[in-house]
Amino acid sequence: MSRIGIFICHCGENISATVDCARVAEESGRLPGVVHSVDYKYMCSDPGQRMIQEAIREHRLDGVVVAACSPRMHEATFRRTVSEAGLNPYQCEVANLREHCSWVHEKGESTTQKAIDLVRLLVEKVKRNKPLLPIQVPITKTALVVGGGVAGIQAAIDIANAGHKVVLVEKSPSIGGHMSQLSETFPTLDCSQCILTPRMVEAAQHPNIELMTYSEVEKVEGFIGNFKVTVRKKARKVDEKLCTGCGLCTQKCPNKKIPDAFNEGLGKRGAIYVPFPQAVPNKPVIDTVNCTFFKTGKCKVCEKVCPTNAIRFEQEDSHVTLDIGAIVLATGFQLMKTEAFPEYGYGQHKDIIDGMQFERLASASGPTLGAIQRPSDGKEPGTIVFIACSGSRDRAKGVPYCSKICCMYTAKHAMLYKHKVHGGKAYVFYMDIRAAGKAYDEFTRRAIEEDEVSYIRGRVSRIYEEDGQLVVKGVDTLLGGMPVEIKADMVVLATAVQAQEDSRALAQTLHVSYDSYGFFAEAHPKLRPVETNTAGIFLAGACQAPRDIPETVAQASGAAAKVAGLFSKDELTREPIVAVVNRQAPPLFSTCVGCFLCQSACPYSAIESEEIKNRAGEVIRTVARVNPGLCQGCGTCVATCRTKAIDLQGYSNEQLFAEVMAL
Amino acid sequence: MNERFEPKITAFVCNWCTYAGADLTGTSRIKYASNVRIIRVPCTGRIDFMLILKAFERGSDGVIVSGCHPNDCHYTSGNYHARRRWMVFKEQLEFMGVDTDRITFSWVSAAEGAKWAELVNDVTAKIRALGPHEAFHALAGQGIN
Amino acid sequence: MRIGYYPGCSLLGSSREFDESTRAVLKALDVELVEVPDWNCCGASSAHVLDHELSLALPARIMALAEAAGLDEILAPCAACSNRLLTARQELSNHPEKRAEIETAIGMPYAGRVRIVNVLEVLDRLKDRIAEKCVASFQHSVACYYGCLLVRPPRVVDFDRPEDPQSLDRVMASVGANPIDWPFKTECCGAAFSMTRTDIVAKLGAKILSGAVKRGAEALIVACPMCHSNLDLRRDAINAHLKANGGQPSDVPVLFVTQVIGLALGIDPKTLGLQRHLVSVQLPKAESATAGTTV
Amino acid sequence: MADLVSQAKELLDSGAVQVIIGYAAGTNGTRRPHVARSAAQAACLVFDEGCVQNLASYLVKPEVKRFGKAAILARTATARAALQLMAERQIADGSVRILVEAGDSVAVLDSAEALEAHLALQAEGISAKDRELLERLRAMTHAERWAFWQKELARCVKCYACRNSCPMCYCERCTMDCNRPQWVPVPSHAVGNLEYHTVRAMHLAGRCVECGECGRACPVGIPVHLMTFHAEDSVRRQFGSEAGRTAKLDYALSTFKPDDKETFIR
Repeated sequence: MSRIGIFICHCGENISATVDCARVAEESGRLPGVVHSVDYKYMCSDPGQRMIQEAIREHRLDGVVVAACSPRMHEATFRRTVSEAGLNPYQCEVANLREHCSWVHEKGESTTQKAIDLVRLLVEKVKRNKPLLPIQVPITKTALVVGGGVAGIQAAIDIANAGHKVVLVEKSPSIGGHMSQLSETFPTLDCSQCILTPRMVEAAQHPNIELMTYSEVEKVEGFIGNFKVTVRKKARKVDEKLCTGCGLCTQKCPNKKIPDAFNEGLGKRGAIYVPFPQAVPNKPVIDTVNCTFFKTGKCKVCEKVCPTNAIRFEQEDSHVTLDIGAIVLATGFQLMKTEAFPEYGYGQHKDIIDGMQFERLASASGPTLGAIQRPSDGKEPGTIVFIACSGSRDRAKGVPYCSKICCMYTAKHAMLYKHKVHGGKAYVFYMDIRAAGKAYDEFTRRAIEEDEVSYIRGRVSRIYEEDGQLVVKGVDTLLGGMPVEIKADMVVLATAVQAQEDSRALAQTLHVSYDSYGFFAEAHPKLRPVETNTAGIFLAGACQAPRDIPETVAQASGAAAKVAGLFSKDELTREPIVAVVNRQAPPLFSTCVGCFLCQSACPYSAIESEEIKNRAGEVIRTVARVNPGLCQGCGTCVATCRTKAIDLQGYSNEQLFAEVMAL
Repeated sequence: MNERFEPKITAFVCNWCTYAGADLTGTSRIKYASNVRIIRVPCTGRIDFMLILKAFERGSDGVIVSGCHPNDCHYTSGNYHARRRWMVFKEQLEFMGVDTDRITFSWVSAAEGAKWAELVNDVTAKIRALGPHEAFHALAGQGIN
Repeated sequence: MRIGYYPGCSLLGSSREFDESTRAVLKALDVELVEVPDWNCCGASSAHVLDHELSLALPARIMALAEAAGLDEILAPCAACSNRLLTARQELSNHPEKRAEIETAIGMPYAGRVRIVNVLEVLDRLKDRIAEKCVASFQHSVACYYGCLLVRPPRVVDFDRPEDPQSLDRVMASVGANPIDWPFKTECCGAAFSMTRTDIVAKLGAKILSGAVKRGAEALIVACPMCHSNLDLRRDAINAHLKANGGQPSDVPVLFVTQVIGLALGIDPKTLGLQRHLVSVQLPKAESATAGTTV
Repeated sequence: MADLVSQAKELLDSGAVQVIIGYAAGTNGTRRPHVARSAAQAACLVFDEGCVQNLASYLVKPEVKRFGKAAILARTATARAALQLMAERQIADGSVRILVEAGDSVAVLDSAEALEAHLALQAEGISAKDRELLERLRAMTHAERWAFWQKELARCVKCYACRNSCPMCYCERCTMDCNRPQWVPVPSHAVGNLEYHTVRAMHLAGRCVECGECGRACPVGIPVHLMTFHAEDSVRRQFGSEAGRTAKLDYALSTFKPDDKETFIR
């Protein structure tokens, strides 16, 4: 016979105002198996908790029901309380008399009756609770950082400085990401390369960091502390060990007509190339799509000129499997392409460019060496129009959110233009100026007041070409909605920040959730912003939502701190709310018939097959086994199992059945 | 019979969305019918269809099954599995002649406190109009053949 | 093919040629037009700003009459009419609770079964048949001018690409015309200001007209009575505006899409109502014999 | 089927199989299951229109498995059951020879692949009579259907013949026999009967091979097979998959599509 104790909390008057707590205690006390039932003003207070502990000792309780606020609030508190008194924490259940009863119903008999019912259900459940022990999982103290932009670099350095091994995987030939493409950074106008390059070098030379550029994560198995990650190393066609980065091959490559992605198509590069001069590692790759040898079988100029014979035309992609304890996702963002704007000419017009292209034009290391020249004819634009919110905050473009960085970088662009083109005229069309950030508003004010950039509040409906110029048609909503027409030489669209093309596929590979725009979803928007819902996988930077550099770096350090925290212990303790396949006496061994229909139902691939052998080592039967490290305790397998061979600890068939039968 | 019929309603809700949504109803102090008894499970994927039958057997006049919206499952896909199960289960009950108007399936997120109150009120009003679940209660009252 | 037909007021008045050419072309393409019996005003230009219920009831009555006549599609050539019908249809389907109210107002049942199509949708559907029956290809550079109502608001009309529609271009190409690429396809023509603020119409019309002429258009092609009125009827005002602002006046003709198809199908210009235009339809000689029509 | 006996003898004599599960003549022109373990025992094998019983349930019985490698005479439903059993890992691919009708002789299918290819050409097996019954039931009102099934199930004595005859009900310990908790009351009782048959149908949704064996097995003549037919049909209609068509595990109730379309969840 059970010995259950019941503790009814008044929560000040939050519960007792509408529920007759004394009666609940009295009636619940008469339930079979209940040996103790009291009500008290504040159960979660120190005296309240002591009251529970004393009752456990005095009445030798083997189960406790606390009827108070939501278990989502204080279940952990009361479980700790009972465990301090020597009871297994999972022998305690919390009935929700506040959020689900007293706060939502009027005072009266039916409300008290409901409270009594809620307690009764949990009394029946707790009678069938079993003591559970936390699950211990060993931790591999190596972190994987996916993405080598500023977020990934910062996270990798911080984790490495905490004394742990880090593998930094980057899909392009060099780390650096979007930040390495920027000219200057707001609000200080310091050169982006100048502040980023030292960090890139630090990451490359750090003894704890292993750099894997030109590589992609292909498969992730396992669980927190114990991931198995397969990385595909794309063939550079260059032996990295032999290559000294002298650059002779890139100079001699006869095919120099390939649009350069690093320069956003505004410059050209060869078929064997280093993305940019400060690339880390400074080792070239062969672009096999455009390489003359790979297209025609002839050329091999690079091979001939290479002083260390490092060219490897026959090199193939290879796969590496890594043991990883934690993963930081820092895969960044992409900009909406100008092709997405039929009203602005579909990206057909060379002088309508996006923000990143302007960065390259303004960059001292860019295709024009920092001179602002329009792409169509190389002329310096006398009039330039910037359009903020191009695609952002626009439902028709599928981007109802604010891209966050455009207000600031557009102000920066206009400023850089005014500094470089004296006497030039710069206009900015905007919806609102969102310059919340340290020294941000001052920055946009400076653009308007000191650099005399003309800010026009309104949208641009169309841009078309006429007489060799671009006619920008918009409206000035501060002038009573007057139509505005500006004849411009160049237009810069601050296009929307979007999730990476392949973010959904990557999220599926990693079993992390993502929002409807493809950005990775944090575990909690406020309180767990750098964690995902999948234990052991963390987020940094713009892969989660549009972010600027300071935020990205802060979040990367935050994610790194989470990883370091995880790695500070040798073993991880997990909640024992997991599924288990039952075991029976021989000759049955288990009621599991090994149909494995549960396997595809498991969202975590936690169901494995296990062979039961006799003493002679012969397989008697094959049954399912739940890997407690992978299982998250959803119980989908339990409801799928026909023979009830799988059960979920904490929400077992017996427990739920008893609750229902107590209705 | 002057007294208004007060139906007995049982709700099976997932811990992460609907249970939390009902918590929000509480913290928002939105009042709703007190006829509902909530049974908390980790995920809609955990809800065995037998539990619903048992709830009816135990005298429930109506049953609510609710969890995270599609794509919002805390366990990424438990609710999708549950949805398939309900799609078949509902058709099967209909085939057996069971009145499926008495089962309400719903997605209520942790942010939809108001929706939870509305759902409970709607279901309570609907079941009140339908009256006691006589067909099932009569079965439960029958002895062994 | 049998299709309901709702001409609306414009097609009986200022744009009779749109009605005439639509009927002639669809007859030639073996489409039976069944005029909605006892139809009424669609409520365009005033009802929806004055009385919301009326703006639903007027189109609802038209659609209810069509339903009663056993039609499942209504062709409303006037862009304003089709826009009003579509708006009412969508609102009533999104808010079924309003239906009862409207049914009482119009005194007949309304099920919301009838689809509304504009003339471009119908011609686009028939473009293979048009190409087949084309006897005189229309070998001219044309500026396809859609105006605002055919494609906007996209959530209601759900037709073509709202920023850069293509259906008229496709239909024109099917009879051998060369639709030019120009940025004014959906610019505002001034629409209902045709009567009250001719100065605005002149200014906006001048942009569209000169934009088309500059890019080599020999004709503007429209599918909306208001667009036609503003570009044809107000041509003197437009030309005066152009002259006053250093632009080049123009006598480029404005044709309804159905008139062009009619010509291509070999229908007599008079049947198509070409003589009703204020800017006479004079097209430069093309290779095709019948193309250089003068009316 | 002139060559059946000689083919069967050949299979046994060559040692290709140790046992053939087939049919022999019963009383009054009926056909009964017959297990042949020698050429002599194979002499009385028959395979004709009267052979309706789904023999696949014997494939998973340890008593039969013990004999060694088996061959089985299979109509469409038996073949589907065999394939589904392979998908559910109850029999290994290649461990059973499936003998299907091929003109005057039987064709021997010895792999899941061959079975899949064979079944791709076989239509679903619900008889016209059952189809009509199903339609009639579906056309009824709720109350009429309730009355129909209550009347039928009132006769159920819970002998579990329907369960035991089903090739897909191979669990060693059925939910019905589970007593912690006792999901369904043991005795035949109005609630228990309804629950039992609902559980059976739900467990067979997406797994029922539509042989109708359960209906034939019922000693009191309840059309219990209609319930599993309906469940299988429900899966086929809503998710497009069907039991016993592929050896790859594709169980409708443990997979999903994010855009599965339902109309009732609010």
